[in-house]
Amino acid sequence: MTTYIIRRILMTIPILIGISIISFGIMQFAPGEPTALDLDPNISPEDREEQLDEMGLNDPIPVQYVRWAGNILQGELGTSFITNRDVGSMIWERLPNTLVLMISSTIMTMIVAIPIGIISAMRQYSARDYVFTFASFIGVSIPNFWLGLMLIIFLSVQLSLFPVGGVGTLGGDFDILDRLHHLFLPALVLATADMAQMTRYTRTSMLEVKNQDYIRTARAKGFKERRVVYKHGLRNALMPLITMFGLLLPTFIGGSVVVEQIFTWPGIGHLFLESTFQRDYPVIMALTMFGAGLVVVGNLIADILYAIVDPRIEY
Amino acid sequence: MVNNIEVLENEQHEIVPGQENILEMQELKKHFPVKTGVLQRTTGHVKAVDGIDIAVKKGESFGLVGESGCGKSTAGRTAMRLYEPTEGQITFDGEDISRKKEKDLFNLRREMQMIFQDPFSSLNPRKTVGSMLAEPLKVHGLYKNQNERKEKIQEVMGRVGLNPSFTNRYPHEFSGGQRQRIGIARALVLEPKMIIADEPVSALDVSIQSQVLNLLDDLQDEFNLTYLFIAHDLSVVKHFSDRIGVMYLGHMAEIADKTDLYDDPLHPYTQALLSAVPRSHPRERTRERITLTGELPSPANPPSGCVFHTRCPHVMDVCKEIVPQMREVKPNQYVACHLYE
Amino acid sequence: ACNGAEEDVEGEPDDEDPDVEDEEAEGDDGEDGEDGEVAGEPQEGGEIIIGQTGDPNNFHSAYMADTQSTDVADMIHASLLRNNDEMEMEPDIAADMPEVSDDGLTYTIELQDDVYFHDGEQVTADDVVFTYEVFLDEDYTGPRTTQFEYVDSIEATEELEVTIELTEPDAALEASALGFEIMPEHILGDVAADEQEEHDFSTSDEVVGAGPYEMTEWDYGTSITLDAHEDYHNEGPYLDTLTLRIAEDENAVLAMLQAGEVDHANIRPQDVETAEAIDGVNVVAQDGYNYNYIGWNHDRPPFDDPDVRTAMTMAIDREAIIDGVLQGHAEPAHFPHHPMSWAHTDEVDEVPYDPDGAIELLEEAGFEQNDEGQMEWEGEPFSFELLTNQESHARVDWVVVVQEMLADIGIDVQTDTMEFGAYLDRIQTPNYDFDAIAGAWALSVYPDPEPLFHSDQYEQGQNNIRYDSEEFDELAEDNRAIVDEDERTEAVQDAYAQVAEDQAYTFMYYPDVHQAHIDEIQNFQMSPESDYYRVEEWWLEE
Amino acid sequence: MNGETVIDIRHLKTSFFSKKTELPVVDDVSFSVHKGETLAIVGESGSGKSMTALSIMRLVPTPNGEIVDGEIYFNDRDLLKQKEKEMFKVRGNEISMIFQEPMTSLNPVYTIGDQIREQLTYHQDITRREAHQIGIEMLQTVGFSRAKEIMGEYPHRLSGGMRQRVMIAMALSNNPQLLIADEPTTALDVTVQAQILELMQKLSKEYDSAIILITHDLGVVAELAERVVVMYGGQVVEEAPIDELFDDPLHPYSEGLLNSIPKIEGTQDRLDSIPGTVPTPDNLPVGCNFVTRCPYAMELCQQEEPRLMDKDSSRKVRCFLHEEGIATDGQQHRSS
Amino acid sequence: MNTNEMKQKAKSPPPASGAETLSEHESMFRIITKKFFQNKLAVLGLIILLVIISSAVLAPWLATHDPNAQSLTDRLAPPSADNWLGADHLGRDIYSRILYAGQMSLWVGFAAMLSATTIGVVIGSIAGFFGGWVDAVLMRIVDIIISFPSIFLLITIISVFRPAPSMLIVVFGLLSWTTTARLVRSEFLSFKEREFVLAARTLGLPTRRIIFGHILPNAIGPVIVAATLAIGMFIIAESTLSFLGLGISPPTATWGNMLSDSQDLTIFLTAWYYPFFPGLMIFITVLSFNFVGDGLRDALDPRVMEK
Ligand SMILES: Nc1ncnc2c1ncn2[C@@H]1O[C@H](COP(=O)(O)OP(=O)(O)OP(=O)(O)O)[C@@H](O)[C@H]1O
Ligand SMILES: Nc1ncnc2c1ncn2[C@@H]1O[C@H](COP(=O)(O)OP(=O)(O)OP(=O)(O)O)[C@@H](O)[C@H]1O
Ligand SMILES: [Mg+2]
Ligand SMILES: [Mg+2]
Ligand code: NI
Repeated sequence: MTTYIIRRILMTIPILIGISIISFGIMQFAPGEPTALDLDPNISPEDREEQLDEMGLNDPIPVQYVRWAGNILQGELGTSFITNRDVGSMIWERLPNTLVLMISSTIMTMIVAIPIGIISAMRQYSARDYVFTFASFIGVSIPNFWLGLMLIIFLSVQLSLFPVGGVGTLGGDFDILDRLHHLFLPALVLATADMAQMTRYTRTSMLEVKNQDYIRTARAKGFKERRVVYKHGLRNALMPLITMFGLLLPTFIGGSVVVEQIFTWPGIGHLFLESTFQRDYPVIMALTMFGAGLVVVGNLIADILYAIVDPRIEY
Repeated sequence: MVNNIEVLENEQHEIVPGQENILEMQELKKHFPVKTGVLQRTTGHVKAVDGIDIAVKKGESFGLVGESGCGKSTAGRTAMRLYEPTEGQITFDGEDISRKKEKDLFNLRREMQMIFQDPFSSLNPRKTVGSMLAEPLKVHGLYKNQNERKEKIQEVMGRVGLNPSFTNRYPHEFSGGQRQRIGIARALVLEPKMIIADEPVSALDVSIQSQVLNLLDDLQDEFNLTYLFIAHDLSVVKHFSDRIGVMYLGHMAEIADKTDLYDDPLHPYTQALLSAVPRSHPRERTRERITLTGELPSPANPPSGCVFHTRCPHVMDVCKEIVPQMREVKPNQYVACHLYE
Repeated sequence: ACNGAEEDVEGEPDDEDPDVEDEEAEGDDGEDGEDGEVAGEPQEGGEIIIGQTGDPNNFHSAYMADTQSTDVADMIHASLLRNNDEMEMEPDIAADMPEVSDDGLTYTIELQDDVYFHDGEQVTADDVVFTYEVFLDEDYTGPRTTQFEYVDSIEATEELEVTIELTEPDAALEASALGFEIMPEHILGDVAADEQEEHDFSTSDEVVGAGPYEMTEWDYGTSITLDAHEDYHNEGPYLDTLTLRIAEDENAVLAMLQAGEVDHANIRPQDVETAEAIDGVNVVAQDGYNYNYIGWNHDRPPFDDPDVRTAMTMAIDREAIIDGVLQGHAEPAHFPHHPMSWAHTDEVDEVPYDPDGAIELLEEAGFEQNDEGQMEWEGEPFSFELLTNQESHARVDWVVVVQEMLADIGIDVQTDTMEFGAYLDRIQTPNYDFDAIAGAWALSVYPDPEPLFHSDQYEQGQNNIRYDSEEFDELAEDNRAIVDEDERTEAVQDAYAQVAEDQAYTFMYYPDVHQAHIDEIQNFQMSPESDYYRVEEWWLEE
Repeated sequence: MNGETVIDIRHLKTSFFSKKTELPVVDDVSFSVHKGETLAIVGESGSGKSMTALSIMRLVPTPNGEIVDGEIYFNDRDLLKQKEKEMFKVRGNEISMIFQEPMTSLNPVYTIGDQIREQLTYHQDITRREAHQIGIEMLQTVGFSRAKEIMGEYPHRLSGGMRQRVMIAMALSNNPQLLIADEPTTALDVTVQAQILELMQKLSKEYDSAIILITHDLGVVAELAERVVVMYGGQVVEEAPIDELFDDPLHPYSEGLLNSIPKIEGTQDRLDSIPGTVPTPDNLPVGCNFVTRCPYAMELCQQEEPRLMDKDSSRKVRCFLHEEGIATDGQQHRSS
Repeated sequence: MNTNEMKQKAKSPPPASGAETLSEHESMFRIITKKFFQNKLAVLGLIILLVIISSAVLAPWLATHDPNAQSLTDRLAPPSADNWLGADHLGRDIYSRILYAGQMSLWVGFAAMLSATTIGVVIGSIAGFFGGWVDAVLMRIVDIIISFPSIFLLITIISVFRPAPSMLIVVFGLLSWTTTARLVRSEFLSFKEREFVLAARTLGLPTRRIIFGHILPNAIGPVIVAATLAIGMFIIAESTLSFLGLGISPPTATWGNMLSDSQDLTIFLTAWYYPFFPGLMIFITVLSFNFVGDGLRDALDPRVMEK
């Protein structure tokens, strides 16, 4: 097991290198100079060159890449062009917000999708199944941002049921209820599409399991339906979903850009968007790497979990 | 007492002694790399076929039996050059084909054909019977004229007992037995000299099985075919083959004419195998059965010495260390076992 | 500048020039202006939440560049002079306006003796000198150097007296250099000039100033908390705490205002009605100190021809745009500076809306109208690309309207809306690739036509359109150094008039700016120069 | 053979319903099994063998399948009239079932021990520890020498034969009165099959359980069964004691079947075969289900459906050839 | 109940003597269509899509106004006889704009789908058929691309380059082929060992013919399904980018940028019809694509063919 984990971790290295090359490469292709917003337009070309030299922007590209990658490895993500702050700490202070959002969405997704998926599958072709199926189709078809805006307008602005945005009421002490109150809508919006997807997956997975021979065996042993479904079916049906969650991670991160934007949620998605608009390259590169790293790690964890949970996997 | 409806004339395929071999495998080995884990690293080799010698004579039907996973299909497919042999030599019609490149095998493909076990997965579900049969003709440039081609297809279909009007149908519209006939027609359409039949009837219902066996039998006479007939059902092999080879875990245990083999099996494995076959009449129940203990070892990690020694009732010390060689213990009966040394 | 980066502002021709002092502002302006009308004594205490779009970045006077930063810095820092709502300078830390020698080369400034930083240190002449030397330091890489072009030396002649020597007279000095925020020497004194930008002082809530409010907490992306500076040297502050609530955009701020989550917000023209409809909210308007324009690329024929540019202007119905896109919250512009400024003159011909006249003018300039009504230039149907940045909703909208209006006289306009950074890249050297741009200039308190229109300013300056007029160059050159005020005023006005006459730009409009605040806020004041103008004098009714 | 009747099935009919039509897959099936007896059901693929077994367990796949008619008396209770709750006590306890697919019939995520113990504690009032002991004993009974270790293994570590033995151990762990084995050896090699068959023989003697053995392999039947039910197209076409069936099959289908398998003992040069293909429930012919393939088909066979009639005390057949006064003489046909 | 009667119904008359019984002859296409048309939601989706697509194609004839013609005095005018669905913030007719926007939105969706599918099929086939190091390298590339939260890349690329329709299509294509590639690869891996492919090899058929004639037609079902669903996904992606301010430049209407133009509290409160209709179009279109995709999934299920 340990060797499996180690090998699995080693396998992510080429992926991370590939990711870093692409992140870096895109910035190189970007037209114009990253310093456009930062330099005094009035300085002379010589000064400008000097400054570029100073920032290392005139070195050969591979040299720049190696320097950048080396810095990243040392946890030096650089300094933002715009805020002049350490990129690492900029990400770090936003990260908890995004994680809170993503984790609660994940929990929401599971709480809703798994039971509904099971009910749908167990009562395939029933009225309930059709309703849930239809609802999940709506869930995947509705644009995320659209849903978010509609909810803000109706629930927050007009009915004042939820706050318009932000992570909590300003001032005052940490108040868990207030936090949850602020969290609910963004997490819901972020979760919607995945909830719908996940419901479908659970349903499919459960349908597949439902027809397996060992389920028939369990029935033939005289177990009650509940036991058959939840003890013998569910565990098998849920296993592929672990991998699914790994694969959904990128969509969560993607969704967070939109959701954080709508709900003024100060997370990394929001930071990313801001930085792209400001051409804050160190932040963009660091975040792209970071996001990809998160996905890689997420998949790694999913794989390892899967290996732990599924006795059939041998190392 | 109900008798047979009709009894056909006794037929015997004459086997001329010393007749030339059409297919020979010498020291043939096929090892598959074992890739484990998500990493797919090669961590070992499945020795699916680990040095077998088989010579199939022209016009005969050579049966290959053995338990599941002993390497029968692999041997057949390697002989067909669907797999690259790991070691050893394959000679077809006097020509060494073991190292030929795929494109140089083109001509061989006409001469040697294959019938597959699963009538469901061996037919392309998106192609009609007609196009399936026409394709090899086109590729091999036979019957350039479309009408000739059509005629040929109809002829072959008629021959295997398919209504020629079915040319435009898809496989799913046929029953298992009919599909197997399509598979046979496909093998026949190029008029090969030899057919490797990999468990052609084991997926079929009993009553259908006999139809197909009879058909194969008839075709052999008609086209002077040679069969390498792979099966795990010993009754079927016995019925169908002239000579039989018994495989165990990638090795040949025994090769003999069928009567010799069934009347007087020499290898302990053959003996156990034959004794395990359910009798076809309840009165025969009384016979003694040799029950093998233990499980079939994995070909990825075969036992040392004689591969059968872990389950052999007559195991000796020598068996654990030395691999027994094939030797002719009785005329035309070859056995690989230390008991006969 | 009136609000966030999103607004129509493309960085200011000559950068910020915060504040000079006058007497108590009475802030009339604007249609709905009603500030100061409330009777009663100011009450101390209370807290308000202000909706703000985006985080500030930097609080160092030598480095901050965006409006979010300067708006916040205004509350934290104090400067020698500050400007009032009439766009005139008045003393802040300075005890009085500077004493200027007759040759205009020596400025002597006395400081008030009761000015303290938030940490209790007194502000002395040393702090002033320290602040200014950063700009003069050769390692200084920030955006402000032109302001100190003529400064020769700066010295603390007394504990509370500073003397500045110039190489040449500089009329802009008071409005620009003397408006910069004073940094605490006791904190930054040991930090090299080029490291100050990244110092915690500049980028976090560690910032210390002498302004009315002290930053106690900055939760990036969420909020900024400012507490009253008890030892503040001028009037106020009355409000105990100001919280800046950071929101995504004006839309989110408006939603928060509607939901009662913020007490003060900037309002876009198109949202004025919505904001006014909110119970307990008051919307105040005033002229914005900026203008929107279309800049024609003078390097690309036919836009090198003043007649063609004039014809373009004639084809655009600015009144309709103001009514349709800005809900009437703007004034049409005809001149490169704001009417409130002394640089403005009415003695230019206004170009009227006259599409037929435009066609005539174009035909005179060599265009031909073909059978399909298209205008042809050199035998080809004429088409050009109008480029803008996407951050301003209103401008993106009026660009599309202009497209339609020009289509009416047979000219095909392609539009391209880009993100601000990309837009700047595209129009500046070395890329320099555009036919026409739609943009806006925030105006500085000291009107200097040179950086925008002088032919020396092609490459490094902001004359992106490459307006090239000898007359203008002559008039504008070194106007800051003209000692005589009237003479200088005339030179600047004439220079600007030349630009207007040449229609270097098509001037679109001067927008009104609007701010909404809850009714409880008293003595609310507004100025185009800052979003939170004299916030220390606001107070909250019980 | 003359022990008390454990199960008595009468006129069982099970159908699948697709949109408009009813497809009877088990049609008028009757037979009974006695204590200690092994009854084999043979027939080709799709002839309804498994459905008959599942009907007994009342596990016909929902929602399309349904038991339409008939009675199943198990110890004189009609199972078809029992509440579902009662069935939970019957299944896995009084009647056990093993399936054809040893590879997939065990739940892959639980250990063998988990699965055996679960079944034991579910039906009996015993502790986990006791269940564990019984489990080990059962595994030893089915021939595992390393029973203790096997308890902790996951199914995928076992070979097909081992899994099938585990299945048998589980099925027998509650001492069922009836064991239904649905093609228990079809997926296995002959050598392993021999082990399993031997095991079943031994166990049926030891526990005196009734066994219903479903298979399409007449060899297996010959090895193990005492009585045989031959099914074709969802119906029982013949029922006979084993020797009698092999010596003198009455129904033309049974006859064809017996003649079409190659026999290991003798040598035939040509196999007899039944022409045509096995009908599926949606293309059954009118009249006798076998009429299209029957060499003795008469006009009557195409019009009317024969009924299952007693030939003598121990034999039943569904064929007009053997119905008094209808067939002139079956023998004549045969010789022609 | 009379069981005999029931049985009579289920039985068919005996077939002509000697002939082997066969189910009714049906072509592959007929079976798939029949199966598809049994799925009511799928048919509904298809009908809606046909309506939407044809209304986009016929926009020049169906539109009542020039989609870009402004009438600033009609700003945000409510639905009326003149402006059927009201007017937008520049007084343009929403109904006409929606029709034209459909052209662009659908085009972006279709074209992006085509590019993603083409790349995916080619790469997936190569990886699946040849295996070995080719497969390993290609799959690592897939891993890398999949690991990027694609919206980050999308935003970066789009904000750096210009969000022209062609750019969007290319970028969507480049970032989204991986799903198809994986799908095709795994189909190839499974079909490669199928006996009918081995059979094709024993017949001496050339590799090209095996890939394109035998494997691909069998593997294409899931690809079609994925492609159908992808169109919807791309339409949403385009609208999301528009929402973030990175969509196709005005005045070219797409449903996405119509929505983003109307993302304004004031407009929401005073002119609900402006954001409502483009949003509805996106929603209905994507929903229909999902319905159709789901219907295709069932209809193209290879199990239908094989058993
Ligand atoms: N492509 C392959 N890759 C890896 N291992 C293989 C491959 N094909 C076969 N094997 C392994 O080789 C061994 C022999 O397989 P083969 O299919 O030849 O057996 P067989 O005798 O035909 O068995 P069966 O009766 O089940 O068909 C088995 O252990 C099998 O798992
Ligand atoms: N879930 C189902 N839905 C519809 N028809 C079914 C279903 N299960 C079985 N059938 C049909 O019922 C008939 C009888 O099936 P059954 O499984 O009893 O056959 P069997 O005799 O056990 O065959 P085999 O030897 O292949 O196991 C078959 O024609 C089959 O197609
Ligand atoms: Mg095989
Ligand atoms: Mg069955
Ligand atoms: Ni401003």
